Amino acid sequence: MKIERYDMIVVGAGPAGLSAAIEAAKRGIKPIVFDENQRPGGQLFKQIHKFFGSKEHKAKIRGFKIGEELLAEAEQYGVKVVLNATVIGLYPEKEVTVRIGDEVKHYKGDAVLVATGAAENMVNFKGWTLPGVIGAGAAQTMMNLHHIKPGNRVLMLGSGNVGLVVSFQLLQSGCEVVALADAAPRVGGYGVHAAKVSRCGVPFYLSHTIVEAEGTDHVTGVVIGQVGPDWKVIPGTEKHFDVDTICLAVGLSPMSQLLKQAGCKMADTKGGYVPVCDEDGATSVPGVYAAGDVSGIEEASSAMIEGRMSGATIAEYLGYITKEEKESRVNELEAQLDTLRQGMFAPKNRGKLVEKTEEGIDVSMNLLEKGYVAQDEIERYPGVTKSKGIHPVIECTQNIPCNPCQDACKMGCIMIGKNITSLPAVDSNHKCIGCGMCVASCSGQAIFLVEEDVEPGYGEVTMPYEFLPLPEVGDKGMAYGRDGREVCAAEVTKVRTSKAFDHTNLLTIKVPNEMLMTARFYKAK
Amino acid sequence: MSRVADTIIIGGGVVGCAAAYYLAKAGNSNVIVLEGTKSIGHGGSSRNGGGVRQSGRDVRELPYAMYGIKNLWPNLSEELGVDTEYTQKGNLRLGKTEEHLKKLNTLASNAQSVGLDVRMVDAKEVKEICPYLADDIIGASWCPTDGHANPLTTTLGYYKRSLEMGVKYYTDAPVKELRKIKGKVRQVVLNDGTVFEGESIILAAGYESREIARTVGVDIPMTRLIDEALVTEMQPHMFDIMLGTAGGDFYGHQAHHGSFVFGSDSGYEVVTDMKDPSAMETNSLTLSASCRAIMSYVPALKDAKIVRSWAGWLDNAFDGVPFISRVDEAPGLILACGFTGHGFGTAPAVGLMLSQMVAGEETVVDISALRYDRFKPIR
Amino acid sequence: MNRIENHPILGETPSRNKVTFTYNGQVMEGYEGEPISVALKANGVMAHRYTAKKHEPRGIFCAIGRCTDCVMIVNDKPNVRTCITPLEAGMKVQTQYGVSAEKQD
Amino acid sequence: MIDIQEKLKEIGPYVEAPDDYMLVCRCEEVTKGEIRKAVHEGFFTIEEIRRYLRSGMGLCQGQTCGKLVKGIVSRELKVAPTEVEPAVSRAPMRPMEMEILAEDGGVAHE
Repeated sequence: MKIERYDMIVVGAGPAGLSAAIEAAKRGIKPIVFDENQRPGGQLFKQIHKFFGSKEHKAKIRGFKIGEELLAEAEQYGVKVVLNATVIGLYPEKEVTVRIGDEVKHYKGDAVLVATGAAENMVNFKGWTLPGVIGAGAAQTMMNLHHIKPGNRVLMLGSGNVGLVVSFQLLQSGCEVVALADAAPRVGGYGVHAAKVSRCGVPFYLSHTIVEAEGTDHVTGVVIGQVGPDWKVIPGTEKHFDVDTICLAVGLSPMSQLLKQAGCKMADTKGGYVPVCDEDGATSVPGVYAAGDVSGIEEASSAMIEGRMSGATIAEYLGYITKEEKESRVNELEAQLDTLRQGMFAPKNRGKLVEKTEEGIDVSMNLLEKGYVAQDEIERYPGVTKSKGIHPVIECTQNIPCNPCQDACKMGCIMIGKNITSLPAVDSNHKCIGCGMCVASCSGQAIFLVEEDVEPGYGEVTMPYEFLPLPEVGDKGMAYGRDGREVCAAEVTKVRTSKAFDHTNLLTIKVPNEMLMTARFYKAK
Repeated sequence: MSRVADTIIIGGGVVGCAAAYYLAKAGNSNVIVLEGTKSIGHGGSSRNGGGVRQSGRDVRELPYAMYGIKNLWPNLSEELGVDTEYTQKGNLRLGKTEEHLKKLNTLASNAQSVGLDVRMVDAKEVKEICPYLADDIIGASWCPTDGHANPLTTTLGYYKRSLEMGVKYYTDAPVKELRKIKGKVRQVVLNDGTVFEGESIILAAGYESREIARTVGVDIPMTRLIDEALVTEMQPHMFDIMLGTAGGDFYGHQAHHGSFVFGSDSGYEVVTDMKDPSAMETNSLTLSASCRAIMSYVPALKDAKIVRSWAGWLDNAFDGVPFISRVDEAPGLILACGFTGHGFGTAPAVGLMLSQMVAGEETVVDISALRYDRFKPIR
Repeated sequence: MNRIENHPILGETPSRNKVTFTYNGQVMEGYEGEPISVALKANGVMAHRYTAKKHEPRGIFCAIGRCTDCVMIVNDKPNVRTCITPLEAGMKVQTQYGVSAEKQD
Repeated sequence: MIDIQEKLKEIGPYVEAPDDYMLVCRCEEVTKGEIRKAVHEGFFTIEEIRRYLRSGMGLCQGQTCGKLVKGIVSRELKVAPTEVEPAVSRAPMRPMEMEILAEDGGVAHE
C-alpha cells in the first residue's frame, strides 16, 4: 500500500484551511490541502458582499475577492491545493484516505488540520420537502456560482446575517423577495444588512414562521403565521404569499463528522457539535487540529484568523518555529480576533437583547422588530447630523466591528476611534467634499451623502446602488424610505462608478428638501 | 438494597433479548436485562450482515440452526409485531477454485449427514440462481432453506416485545462482577455498585462475558476480533438470496429496503490494536478491500455507492462454536457467548433454549457439544 | 428565462459551450460543465425524483451534494447527485421513481 | 444506569400530535410521529431509533435531519438536546462507488 506523507494535511480549502496552510508554508512547511469542491475558497466564492472589520481583516473587500487573494497567497508560498478531492476518512496515525479522480489515495500527515466548515440547519413544516424549498446556501450557489435565479418570487425564512445577505443577493440577481420571516421576535443579523433589504421594499415578519408550503409538484405558495410565546402559530394570523421558492436560512452547524469519525472527543455546545479543543485548536487526538466553523460557527473573517493561528501552532508542533515565535504570532492574531469578537454581536451577547449602544444610545427597536430604523429614531445616532452643504449621513446604529468608512474619508470627517465597534460620528469641523468614498466603502451600505438646496426647495441624496440596470442621469422615478415605501418623485442627477468603488455605484437623486432625511432608495418608474 | 428477579440476563443483544422474550412468553416475565452501553443491540447484534443460514455451519450447531429456521423464524415478525424482514430464498456459498469446492463439499456432506438440504451446484446452475454473479465462479453449495433477516429490527423487536410483556431493562448498566452467595452465583454487581440478584444468571455479553465470568473463577476460551461491514445506497431489486464464499471474502444480501449489506475484511483486522475497543473504529484498508472482494463476485454492483461502513467485535470461541451451557462450578450461571460472528441467525433458537434451561426443562435439541468445558490441552 | 446574463457585482456571465441532453427523452439545452440540476432549472424542471415510500416529488434542496434530494437517473445509473455532476453533451437524464426510471404505484 | 420502565412511566404514553405526519428524515421518509412513538416504545437513543426506523440511514446519512431528530427525541424524553448523543460518524464521509473505493492501490486477496 502506497502512502504519501506530508508534514501537514489540511482538509478543506475554505478560509480557515487555506489561511492555516499559508501560515504554515510561510514557516517552511509544505502542506497539502484537500477540498471536495471544484473550486477552492469554500463559501467565500458565494459571498459577493463586502466584508466587515478593519484593514487587517480585509474589510470592505468582497468575499470572493478575499478568496482569490487567499488562493494567490497560497500559490505564492507553494501550498498544494488538490481539488475534487473527497476525504473518505481520518484514521489512526493521522492517516487520511481521499478520493481523487477515480481512485482512492492514502496519505499520512505529521499534523492534520480539519477545516471542513459548516452545514446548514433545516427546519420542517408542512410541505418542506416540495421542490422549490431550498437552503439559503443553495440559493447562493445557484445565483453566484452557476448564474441562475433560484426562483422568481421568494420568501426568505431567517433574519440572521445569512438570511439578510442572501435576500439582498436574490434582489441583486433580479428575484423578487416577497417577505422575510423569522420566528424570533427580533432581527438576528446586523441592522445594516436588514436596513438595505428593507428599503428595497421587502417586508419583515418577525415572530412569524412558515405554516405551510403550498403546491403539489413544486412550491406555488406559502402561508406564514404569527407565533405566540409558546412558538405555536396564533390562529387567524396566517398570511398567504404567491411564491415559487422558499429559502431557509435558519443557522449553521459545524460539519464535524470527520473529527468524530477520527475518534476526537466531542462536545455538544451552543455553537454546535464540536471537537473539544485546547486553546491552540488541538483536538483530543494528538496531531489532529480543528479550525474555522467546524470548531464553532463564526464569520469567515474569524475563520481566517483562526486558520492562521492553527498554521502557527502546527509549525511549532512540527518544530519549524520556536515556542516563542509561535506565541508572539498567536498573540498578534488573537488581538485581531478579539477586535472581531467585540460589540453587540460578540459571541458573549448571542441570544441577548442589547438595548443600549456602547455610547449609551437606545438601540432602534424598530430596526430589530421591522428591519429598518424609524424616522424618529434615526437622528439620535452620532453619524446622523444636519448641516449646510454636502455631508455624510451615517445610518450605522449598532456596535459592529467595522471601520473602513473612517479610513475612506481623506478629509477626516468620519471618526470611529481606536475601538472599531464604536459608532461612526461625523465631525463637522472637517469639510466633506462629496467624493463618495465613504458611501462605497461602507460594507453595510449605510452611508448617504445629503445636500440641501441644490436648487430652490430641492436637495440631493447620494446612495450606494448595486443593482442592474444602472439608472442614467435624467431618469425619473420614485424615492423610497427606509421602510421601502414610496415617499416622493425623484430624478437621477448623478451616477458615479469607479474602480475604487468596487461595483458599488453612487446614485444621486434630487428630491424635495424635506425628503432628504427620508429618501433612501430609488426605483425607476 | 438489591434488585431482585427470577432471571438476570447480562447483555442486551439479540441473544439476551431473545432469551428474555421466550422466558416471558413461557410466563416467566420476572426477568431483568442489563445492557452495558446506552443502546440495546449495541454490539455484534446490530453489526452483522443478517445471515439466517444453516449451510457452512459446524455440525454441532446445525440441529438448533435448523430448528430455528423451521420453527421460529417463519412467524417471528408476527410474534414480535416488528418486521424482521426474514427472507428464506436460499444461500449460495461460492467457490472460485478447486480447493474452495473441496471445502464447500466437505461442509455440505457433513450437513447432509444431519439432514440438511444442501447440495453442490455447478457454474451454470449458480448463474441460473443468481445471474449477477461473476463468470469465474466455478461452483457453490446451495441451501434453499437458508436466508437472511434484518438484525437491527430483529434485535429491537425482541426488546420491544419483551418490554411490553413486562421484562425489565436497564441500559448503561455495565457489569463489574458476579458474586456467589452460599456457593451459588446469585448476584450481579454493576460498575456503579448497584446489585442485582436472581436465581439464574444468563451471561450473553459477547467478548465481555469472558471478563465477567472470570470474577467467579470461570475462564471461557475465546478471543476477540474486529470485523467490518458496509451498506450501499438503495438499489433496484436484484436478488433475494444470501451470499457467502468458501474463501470467506465477504457475505451479505440485498435488504428489503434495496440497499446491500455486506460483511468483509482486509485481513488486517487480526493485528488491529485499538486503543479504545469501545470505539469500534474501522480501519483505512478494509473499505477498499471489501469493495474489491464484493465486486470480484458481484461485478454488477460496481456503481453502487457505499454510504456507510462500520466495525464490530466478534467473540471468537477457540473452536468456532459457542458456549451455551450451565457451569458446574458456578451453579446458577448459564453461558451464552462465543458465537464467533455467526450468532445472529441462531439467536431465536438459542434464546428459546436459554429460557428452557432457566426453567429446568430439556432444550429443544441436544446442545451438550457446546459445553464450556469441552476443550482439552492438545499435548 | 431564469439565467442571469449580467450581474451587478459579478459582471457578465462568461460564455460557455452549449450542449444538448435529454430529459425523459425530451431534448434540452444546457451549458457544458454546469451542474445537471442547473441546466434542468434553466429548462423549468423542478421535480427531479419521486420518493420510494410516499412517492413525493423532490428537487434541488442543498445544491452542494449533501442532502441527495436532487438525485436522478443519469446515463442509466440511479442516485446521481445532479447538483454536483457536470453536464456533458448527450447525457441521458431521467426522473427517478424510488430507484427506478419507471413510474411506480 | 437507565431504568427503561421507570423512564417510560416518567415520560408518559405517546399522545398523537397534529404535526405527527410531518417528514423529518427526507431520505428515508420517516415522520415526526414515528420518531415520537418509538421513544415511547422504549427507544431512547439516536442509535436505536435509526436502527428501528432508518432515520438518518439514507443517502445523506443524517446530515440534514440529525439535529431535528435530536430535538424531537430530547423533547419526548424531557431532557436537554445536548443530553441526547448524536449518531456516530463513519467512513465514507460521502457516498462513493464501490468501483472507485476498490482502486486504492491495494490488491485483492485470494
